[in-house]
Amino acid sequence: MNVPHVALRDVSKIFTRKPDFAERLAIRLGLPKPPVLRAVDGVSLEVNHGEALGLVGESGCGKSTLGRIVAGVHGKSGGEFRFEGKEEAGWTAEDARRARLDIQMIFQDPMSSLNPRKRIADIIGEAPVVHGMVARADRETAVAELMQEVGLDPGYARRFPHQFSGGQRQRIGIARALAVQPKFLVCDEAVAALDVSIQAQVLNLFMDLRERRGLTYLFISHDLGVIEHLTDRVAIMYLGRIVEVGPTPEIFRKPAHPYTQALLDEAPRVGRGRRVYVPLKGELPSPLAPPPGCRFHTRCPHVMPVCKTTAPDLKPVAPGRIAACHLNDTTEQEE
Amino acid sequence: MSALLEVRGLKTHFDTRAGMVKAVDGIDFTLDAGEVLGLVGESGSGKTVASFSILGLIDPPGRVVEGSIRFKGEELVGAPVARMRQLRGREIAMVFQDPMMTLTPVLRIETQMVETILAHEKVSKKAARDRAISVLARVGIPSPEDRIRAYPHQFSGGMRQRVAIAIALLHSPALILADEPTTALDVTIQGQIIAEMQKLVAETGTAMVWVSHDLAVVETIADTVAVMYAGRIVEHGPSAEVIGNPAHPYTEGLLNSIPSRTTPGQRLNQIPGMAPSVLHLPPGCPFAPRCRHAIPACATPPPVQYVGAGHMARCLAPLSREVAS
Amino acid sequence: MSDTPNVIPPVPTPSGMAAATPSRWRPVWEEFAESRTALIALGVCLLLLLAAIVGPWLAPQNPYDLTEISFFDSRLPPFSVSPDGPFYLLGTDNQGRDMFSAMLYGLRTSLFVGVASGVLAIAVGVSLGLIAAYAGGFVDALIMRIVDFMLGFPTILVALMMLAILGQGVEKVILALVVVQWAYFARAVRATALSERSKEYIEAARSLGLSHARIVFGHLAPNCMPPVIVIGTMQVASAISAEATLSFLGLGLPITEPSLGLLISNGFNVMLAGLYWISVFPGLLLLTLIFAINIVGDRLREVLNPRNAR
Amino acid sequence: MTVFLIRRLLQTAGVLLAVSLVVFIGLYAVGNPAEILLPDDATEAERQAAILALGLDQPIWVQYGVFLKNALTGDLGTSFVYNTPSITLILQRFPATLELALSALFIAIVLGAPLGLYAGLHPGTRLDRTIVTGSILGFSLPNFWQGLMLILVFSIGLGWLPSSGRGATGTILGIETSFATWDGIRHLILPATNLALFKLALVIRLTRAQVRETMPLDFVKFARAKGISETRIVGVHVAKTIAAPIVTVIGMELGSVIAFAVITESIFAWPGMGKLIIDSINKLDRPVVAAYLLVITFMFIMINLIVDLLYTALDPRVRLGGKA
Repeated sequence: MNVPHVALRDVSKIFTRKPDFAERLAIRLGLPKPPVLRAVDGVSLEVNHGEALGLVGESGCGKSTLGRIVAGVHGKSGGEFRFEGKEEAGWTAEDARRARLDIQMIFQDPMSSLNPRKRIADIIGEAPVVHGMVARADRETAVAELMQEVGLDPGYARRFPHQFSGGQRQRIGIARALAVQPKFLVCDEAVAALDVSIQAQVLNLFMDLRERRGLTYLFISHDLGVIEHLTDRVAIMYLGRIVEVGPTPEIFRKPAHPYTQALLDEAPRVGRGRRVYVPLKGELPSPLAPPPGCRFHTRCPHVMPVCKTTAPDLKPVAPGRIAACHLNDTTEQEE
Repeated sequence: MSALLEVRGLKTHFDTRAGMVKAVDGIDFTLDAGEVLGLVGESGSGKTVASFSILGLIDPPGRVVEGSIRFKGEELVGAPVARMRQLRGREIAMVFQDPMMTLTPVLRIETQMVETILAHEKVSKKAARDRAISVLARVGIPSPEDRIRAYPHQFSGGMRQRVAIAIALLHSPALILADEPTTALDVTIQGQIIAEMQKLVAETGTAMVWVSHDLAVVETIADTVAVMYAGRIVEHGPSAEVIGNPAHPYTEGLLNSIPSRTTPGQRLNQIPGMAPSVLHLPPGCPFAPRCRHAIPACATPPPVQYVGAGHMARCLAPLSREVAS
Repeated sequence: MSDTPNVIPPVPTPSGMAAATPSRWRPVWEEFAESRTALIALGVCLLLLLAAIVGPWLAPQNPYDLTEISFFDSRLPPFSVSPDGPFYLLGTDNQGRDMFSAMLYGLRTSLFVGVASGVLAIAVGVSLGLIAAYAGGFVDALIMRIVDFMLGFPTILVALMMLAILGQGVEKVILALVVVQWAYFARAVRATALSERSKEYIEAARSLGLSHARIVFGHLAPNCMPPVIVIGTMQVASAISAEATLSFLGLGLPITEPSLGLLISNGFNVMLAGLYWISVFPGLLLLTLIFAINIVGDRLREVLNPRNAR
Repeated sequence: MTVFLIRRLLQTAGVLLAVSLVVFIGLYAVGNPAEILLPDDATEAERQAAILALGLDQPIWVQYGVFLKNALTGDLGTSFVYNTPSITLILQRFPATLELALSALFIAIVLGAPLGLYAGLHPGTRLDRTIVTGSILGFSLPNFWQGLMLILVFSIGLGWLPSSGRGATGTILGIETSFATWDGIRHLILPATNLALFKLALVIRLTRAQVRETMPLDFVKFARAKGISETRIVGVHVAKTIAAPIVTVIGMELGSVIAFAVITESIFAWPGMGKLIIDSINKLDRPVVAAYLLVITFMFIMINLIVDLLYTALDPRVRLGGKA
């Protein structure tokens, strides 16, 4: 329990386009270099066994990229990745296989996340057979059991994805992931594309699975309601960096970062009645050219001179809570 | 005084390969001047088709097959195309869901705004341009006299939605139809747009139909809420009433499905099953197969019952009936 | 609290789907068949294919067996009965060949050249397109530069030059046509593969630890096939047309293996003298063949286009 | 923009080099031009003299080097047959071909764009289906056979129009052209029609597809919701949106029309570059074929460049060199 299930240290992901010959020539002639997208910029994060960690942020903040790095779909550009305490550089082939299969991903789009030309039985049953977890002869039974577990009628195993509704497709995606007996699920906006009533069904399924299989979750979402309901801890990202991490109830009660505060204020919640919005000003800056200093300073209502020059570090603000904001510095200095 | 908008028995159907899709199948509602109606439903419930029907913007194979839409007493169903064109953009304006798609990519913002003014008024190009700039300023576009020369792709999503709202406001319409105007936006940008719309509605007294799948968004801005299910309005009433004291089991189910209404970690009180295909609707209450309160009598078409002042539910046994009597 | 079961009760399949569709192709066929024109065209294609296959048994004479040809019967108009007995339904040519027989043999050659070059071009183009899309980087750039280069020049010009260099012959024509056609397939497959590759089901396959080969051939390739089918159909038609053109210009097939194009070319010289049938009938047959294939291809394009999916 | 220009310059040089190499090697492998040029009864001495004069005794790479060096100075060799610089020969024929190609493209656009627009705006109607089927027929007709039929019907059958050659030319604005005389125009009609038909089908299909793709988009619906007229929606919003792709394709087709003229010119004995090239291939006139290919390649590259620039002008979203 002391060793985290997955630990990231200073992980970053940079997307660049390699300049071709003509562009290199142009750069040599004094033209600007092509922009570099730092989708994830020096993120450190630990996910413990059996916990559900939420990852929150607006579009383009790098939360999906981070999730894909954890699930092994994307490689990282720098930093350390530890799986059950072992650093990636020191993995044996068996470690790598185990890490890859142990962490599975649930995707956002129920349309594009299933291969349209494969039958459900093949979609779910392919990987476990390939990896020798299930004998070919037992495939049908295994698929039927998985379908049952996620709430699908095993009689539909011979059908194609387009014959299912969005919610059912999401269940198929979950069964596919469960087929390789993972211990860790990365859910990338896994309920965002679903209608409210279907979303509730799938959220219940996630909670059941957690209980039944003792799963660890990295739950990526922009929906604070979902995060609050499902997760134990939450990390908030803004423009490629983590700005705050802490236990979900505490952060929802009293956020330590102005960005978290703004997100919580602006998420509409049923039952608050009619109210006048005082929205956060300004636009999300382009991740291609993030502002210097604290990346949030262009929109922050509490901006100070120091914010424009120096990026704040993530510092403890309470037991088990860290936040990256200069406002917290001042209180420290006063002490 | 008669209502601004009166919709009676509206049916909009789509004749598709698979059969007749009854996207909107008999809805009634009225809207007074200055009133904001939240039209809520899940995908496929017909809420968007309903709003497009009002403006006569249903493309084939879709067609308004029945019913009446009266705007300021004038019948819009079957109205001549030329008359509809006069009303569009001038009396009734519309804001679309995806701000990245609603503006013509190859035309300057100026062109798209000026043409809207000139389509309805005989004013000089200069006057039209000046008005466009002032409206852009009103919706919070910085330095509008420069930005008006830009092309849509030079704006962010939130800014484009502001431009679209500005276009809707050019003629101070009596009614704005907003079709999920904040769904494609980030939370903080959504907050800005909602605040902008709240301000404009308060200032201009425009009536509005706000179509959304999100009860929470609707609650912040609407006076009344209508909940649609399978092409029909199943509940309609003052928004505080509908959300605080739902009468239809579907509305209740929707509210219970929202995670933040339940204690964190608890199972959500979900609605089982899924919405029926509007191709093959059951004869009785379309929600009956998923309804936890369903009784055999639900196999017959449910009656409209009033459970409070202006609060109706299309249900045999509304949940808050005792409140009404 | 848990009176609502977690498991969704099996619901009837959503709208409009046949209860248990055995394959993804069935709806395609059903939609295809909605167009009567397309069905007729498909019928014509199959009929001509059959005629080409059984042509040698169907033809009254072997037009290239000189012993069967009577020079005295040359240039007879259609519906002629020669004094020797044979009936010439579509007349005879300069050498006294029965046009009907010559056309059956010509159809055989034309179809063979079209289909063979199409199949080979698909094999080459699809492989290179998939490799380019999945490998990316330098390999992709190299292949695509060559593709751009090939597509920059009109088919007919490149084929013309190649044959000018290679000389005549069936295999040379096929080679030239493959060279000018593969690039279309490579480009289409690469474009589809690139858009498919970024879809989440490919990411899922990676997350499941499946091998590259399995992902490319098991998951990616099958989803890149619809455009190949459409382009393949159209390219067979255009290959037949190109071969006829090349033969007409005297750069395609040798006189010993006449295709429809060569028959037309032979007739061209005497057409101005009013002997229309030697050129017109093979031309009509060629047109019918290409037209029918193209109509089928156009319908497939309509049906397989994801944008038109309803 | 700079990146774009550098890239284009490099590409142009690379492509020209590649083509010159391929062309040179390809042509070297075919026959021996000396054999063809000389009379059958030529003596061995005469033969050697000819080979020497043509430089055919040199190793192949030396010949290529000489060829390249000369090409850079604008000397693409001298025709074996006409004994004139091949570049002069080609440029002499160029106006006739260009005239034919432009007329064909003009016919294709003037007829094709409105037909395609109508079909795209009214999909599924009887007229739409007729137009579509007609366009399939258009590109199914083998070009050469269609030319023969035009001659058969309009020259031989009806006797309305001449079937071969270029008619009398006159001068308009200092340019010698067939458009100046009635005889010239009469001679132009059949070949231009022959060349146009294929492109007409293409323009129809392209326009129709673009219109059909654009009409269901949200911005068209939004324009309707603003209350502007349907004429303005189609004429301004839709037309401007689809202009860029259509102009691009049509521009690219200009090159292909010029190349396709090979067939039309052979059939109608039109004295252009295409006829010259076919004659030269048959006579193994190597320098002319090589020069033709290089000229055509250069022309294609220039056309592509112009089309790219045009695209940028028409579509504000595109900025060359990824500078957006």
